[in-house]
Amino acid sequence: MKKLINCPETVVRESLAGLALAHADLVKVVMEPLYVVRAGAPVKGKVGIVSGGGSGHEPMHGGYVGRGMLDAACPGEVFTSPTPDQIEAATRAVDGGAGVLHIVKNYTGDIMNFQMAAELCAAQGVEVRSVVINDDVAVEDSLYTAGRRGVGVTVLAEKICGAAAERGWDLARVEALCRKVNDGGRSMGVALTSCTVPAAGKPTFELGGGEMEMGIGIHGEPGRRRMPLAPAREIVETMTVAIVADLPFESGDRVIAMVNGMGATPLMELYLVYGELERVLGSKGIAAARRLVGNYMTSLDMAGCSITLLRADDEMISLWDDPVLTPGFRWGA
Amino acid sequence: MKKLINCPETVVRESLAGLALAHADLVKVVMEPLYVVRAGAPVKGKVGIVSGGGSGHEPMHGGYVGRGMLDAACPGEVFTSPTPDQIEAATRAVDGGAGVLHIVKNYTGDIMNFQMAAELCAAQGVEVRSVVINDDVAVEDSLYTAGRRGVGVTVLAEKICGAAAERGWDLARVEALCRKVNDGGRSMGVALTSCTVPAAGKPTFELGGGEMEMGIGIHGEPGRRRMPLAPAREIVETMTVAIVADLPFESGDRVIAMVNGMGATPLMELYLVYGELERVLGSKGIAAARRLVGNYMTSLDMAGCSITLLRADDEMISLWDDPVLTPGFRWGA
Amino acid sequence: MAVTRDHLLAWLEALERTYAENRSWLTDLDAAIGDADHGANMARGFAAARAEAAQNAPGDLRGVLQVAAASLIRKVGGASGPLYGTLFLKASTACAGKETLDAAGVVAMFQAGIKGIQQLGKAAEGDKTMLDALLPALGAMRKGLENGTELNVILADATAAAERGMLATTPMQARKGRASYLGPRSVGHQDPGATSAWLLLRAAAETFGK
Amino acid sequence: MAVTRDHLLAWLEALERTYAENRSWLTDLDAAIGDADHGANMARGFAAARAEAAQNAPGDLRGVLQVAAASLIRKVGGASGPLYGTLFLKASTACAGKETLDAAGVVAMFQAGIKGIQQLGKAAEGDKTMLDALLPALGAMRKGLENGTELNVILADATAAAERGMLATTPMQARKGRASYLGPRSVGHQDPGATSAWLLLRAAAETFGK
Ligand SMILES: Nc1ncnc2c1ncn2[C@@H]1O[C@H](COP(=O)(O)OP(=O)(O)O)[C@@H](O)[C@H]1O
Ligand SMILES: Nc1ncnc2c1ncn2[C@@H]1O[C@H](COP(=O)(O)OP(=O)(O)O)[C@@H](O)[C@H]1O
Ligand SMILES: [Mg+2]
Ligand SMILES: [Mg+2]
Ligand SMILES: [Mg+2]
Ligand SMILES: [Mg+2]
Repeated sequence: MKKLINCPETVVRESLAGLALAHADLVKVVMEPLYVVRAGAPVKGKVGIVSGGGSGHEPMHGGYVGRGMLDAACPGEVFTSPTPDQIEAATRAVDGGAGVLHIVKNYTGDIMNFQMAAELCAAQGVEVRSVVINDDVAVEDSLYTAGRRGVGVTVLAEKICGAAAERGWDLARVEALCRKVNDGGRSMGVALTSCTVPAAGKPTFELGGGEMEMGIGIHGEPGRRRMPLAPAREIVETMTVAIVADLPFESGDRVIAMVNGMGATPLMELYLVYGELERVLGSKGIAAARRLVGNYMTSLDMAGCSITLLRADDEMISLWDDPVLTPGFRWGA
Repeated sequence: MKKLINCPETVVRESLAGLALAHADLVKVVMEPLYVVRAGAPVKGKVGIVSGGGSGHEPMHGGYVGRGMLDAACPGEVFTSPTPDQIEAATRAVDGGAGVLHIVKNYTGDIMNFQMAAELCAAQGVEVRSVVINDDVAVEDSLYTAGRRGVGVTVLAEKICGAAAERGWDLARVEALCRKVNDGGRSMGVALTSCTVPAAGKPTFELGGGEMEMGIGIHGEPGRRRMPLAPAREIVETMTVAIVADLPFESGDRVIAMVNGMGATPLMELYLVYGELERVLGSKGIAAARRLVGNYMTSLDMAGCSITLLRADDEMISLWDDPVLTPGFRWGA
Repeated sequence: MAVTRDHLLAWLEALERTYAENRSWLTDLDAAIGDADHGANMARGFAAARAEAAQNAPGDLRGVLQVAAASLIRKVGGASGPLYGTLFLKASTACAGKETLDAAGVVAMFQAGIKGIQQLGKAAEGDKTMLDALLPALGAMRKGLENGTELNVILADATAAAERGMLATTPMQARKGRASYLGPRSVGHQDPGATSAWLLLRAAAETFGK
Repeated sequence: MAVTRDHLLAWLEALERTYAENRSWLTDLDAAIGDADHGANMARGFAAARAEAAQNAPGDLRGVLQVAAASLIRKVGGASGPLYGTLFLKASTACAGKETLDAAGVVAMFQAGIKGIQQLGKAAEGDKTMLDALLPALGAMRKGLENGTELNVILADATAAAERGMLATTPMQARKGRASYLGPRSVGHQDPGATSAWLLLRAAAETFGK
């Protein structure tokens, strides 16, 4: 394992300490229990937005804390959901009296820990609503699975709901918006290499020089299928067709399109992928109204990318364009 | 070689086509000869800023084209400086009548190609000044080398000089500022892995599981020394001490500090490195006035990072804070 | 022979040791069909549970299990944190007011804990989870109790049943948890949680008998 | 025996073939002490130079070399683009007004080109660059001319001198170009540019003789 770290046990906290130093104007990091909170929280009268999950997906979630996005983020150990006490403390720290929305990715551990925290908060009179994100088309949603993973749409939901809360929307309305975003968004990912969990010390899976894993999530788990490595054009075609067919997206739709790097894939490749994506979208009459190309939701040092499409109406787009000031997203401010 | 590309011969242009689609509001990409130009260039009466170099360092340089930074960037093939005709065309396209500054990294090829282009421009009555960036402390500057490589300071110089040009400074003043930035900035890099040039198809060098290359540049060239892999704390200490001693930076100095990822190192590690950097700076009485942590000047899919420090006065810091609106840097706009 | 507060503390010590020793095995199992953190999660959680119970636990059985539950819930995270935390939490309530546990008391304790995992995780036998080790173990305990078997034999039988259940997860296709994302690719791998559950029972058999 | 426009075109064809064949060798040499692009640069540049010269070159010797120079400068980039581009550009001026080249004309052509590289790159013999192959070759040409040796022998000797010079770069520590960043670590590797320079002369010897 080759990483710029000191030791696996301390990597999460040491990285967050660096985040706090690098962005002292935007966020504060509380160490016991561990959470990242917007500077100046709670914002009186504003709905609080809290998310969280295992670490190793940076900039998600800590990098999305700040004005116009998250009020707090709860980082667990690498790939391990945070614990109820972290979530409870973060939720109470950002409650400005208008209640708090939990944006939860659909993983058994995340669901259970956020659930326990929500009950603890309710017992103390903090109103909490939870929305579960489950946008990964690679997982069939059936009685025979834990349902679909929450992936790329999480980032878009955090931005859009954060803007709505900043505008003063009430909890019920922000919650409804978050469900709408989840309903209109779909994602799929591909891996060219595995990633290495620091505490494990070796790659989670082995992949031959000519192979790729199609349909991976963000935790280094193997995907749905192992396939021979193909040109970017074919890979993007495969992913986009699956995403478009699933919702389905239709000719005339406007979308927010994200090409997300898994951590070790350079921007040069991600822009090339974006070019291929627009080509496929164009052939289907789908227009990209807004675009994101970069590392937004990573899987440690995995090489690969994911594509996320969100069907967006004028309201979503105007919320998207609202000012945001966080370590990871910054515009209009 | 595992990359999200179609073929090595077309990767540079296909990636730039994606950049153009993803940021059509900010930049235009001209294909023959190849350059990236700010939307709406030339800006009448404004000094034009042009940079360029081999590709494979994204977001540098194309990602820094836009308001408040570069007017144009000339991308060569991967790790190969651009050609005079590209640079000449880009320079003429952004000349708003106030002359054009070439920001050139100190590599034999870059120097010669920019030099040839500058002569072609001068012959056509375009006033061009060139500043060579050479900030890499890993290379001893002597008669027995081609001098120091231009690395991280290039990014800072492009931002600061871009802001000055936007403010309406004249060419001589922007040129002097650029030299001042170069004189006050130093960098050093470390690699945990090699990178793979698409046209070469295999890693440029082999590195054992327990080894690192200290003092690398941004072209996958081996560094000054091969050393056993060490904890991040020691690596950062080594690099920072070398950087600080070289200028030298002194107690009481205020700096713009950049921790730059080489392409395959995740943000989690870069923030951890930043935390270690501030610790070392603090122990030397050096204060980080502004900070950058992320992938700003990469070396394809190399794992590793570089540290850049720039001694900054109030004027530089206020220029740093000026609005910038490019694919890679965006604030205040 | 009865289970005392010291037995529970000894059990927690044994668990800390067991999960430290089997950490990389559990992580490898989780790497195959999950996210390669189960070993680290269990080792971290039971190191904390053991330490906090030894320091802060009140004098009664219930207090020891409550403290252990709280530290598992606070220190583990993931799916296994709430699930094992619930096992100890429900187990603690089953011990309310008791100074020692006879065979019936021990079985009641495990029954409450395992039912708690069922309620929280909504998994059934055959879903390829820890329950595929825990439910057969519970069945063996109940049977032993009916037949009036003595405690250390009951626990030995339960451990054997858990081991069979653990091995039986290999051919299963996961229907719960992360492994279910793999669909058919989850077949052919032993479930990490079922494995940590077997280790949990084995440690109980080894310590409660003494 | 005299060198005609067709000989120059044949030389460019030979160079396109040579650099395509030796592309990965040149890249491997550059990977060791540079940035692994020299093979791609030379192959790309001479494919373009050959094609453009064949299509667009005017009828005289100078025109062929000018077109080749222009496409090298436009298509190669890096250090080798301007350097080899200059070699052809200066060579072209040395051919001004000539229909064919005798031995003296060929030597004058190479002399002008090699001097051009010296002026542009400011490297001296021993700096571990292409000049360590080119300068000995030029020396051999001059000597041959004094002794009245005939052209294909002159070119054969020059190629042999270039090869010795190329091999002599291995123990050198680079003082120019990218390799100089490595300091002592540049010792023990053959210089890629000296290698492409030897190939350039070898192709001339093979084509001008015919
Ligand atoms: N719904 C559930 N009910 C019971 N056990 C479950 C459930 N979901 C997952 N598990 C168990 O949890 C184990 C994984 O635990 P762990 O790796 O620590 O958490 P995570 O899956 O969040 O990384 C699985 O092997 C499985 O036995
Ligand atoms: N100043 C110089 N004078 C002459 N030749 C040089 C000089 N600098 C570099 N070279 C030659 O250029 C070769 C490298 O060419 P190439 O790899 O194509 O360009 P780059 O170094 O820009 O990647 C070196 O092997 C060396 O022979
Ligand atoms: Mg996990
Ligand atoms: Mg090069
Ligand atoms: Mg796991
Ligand atoms: Mg080179």
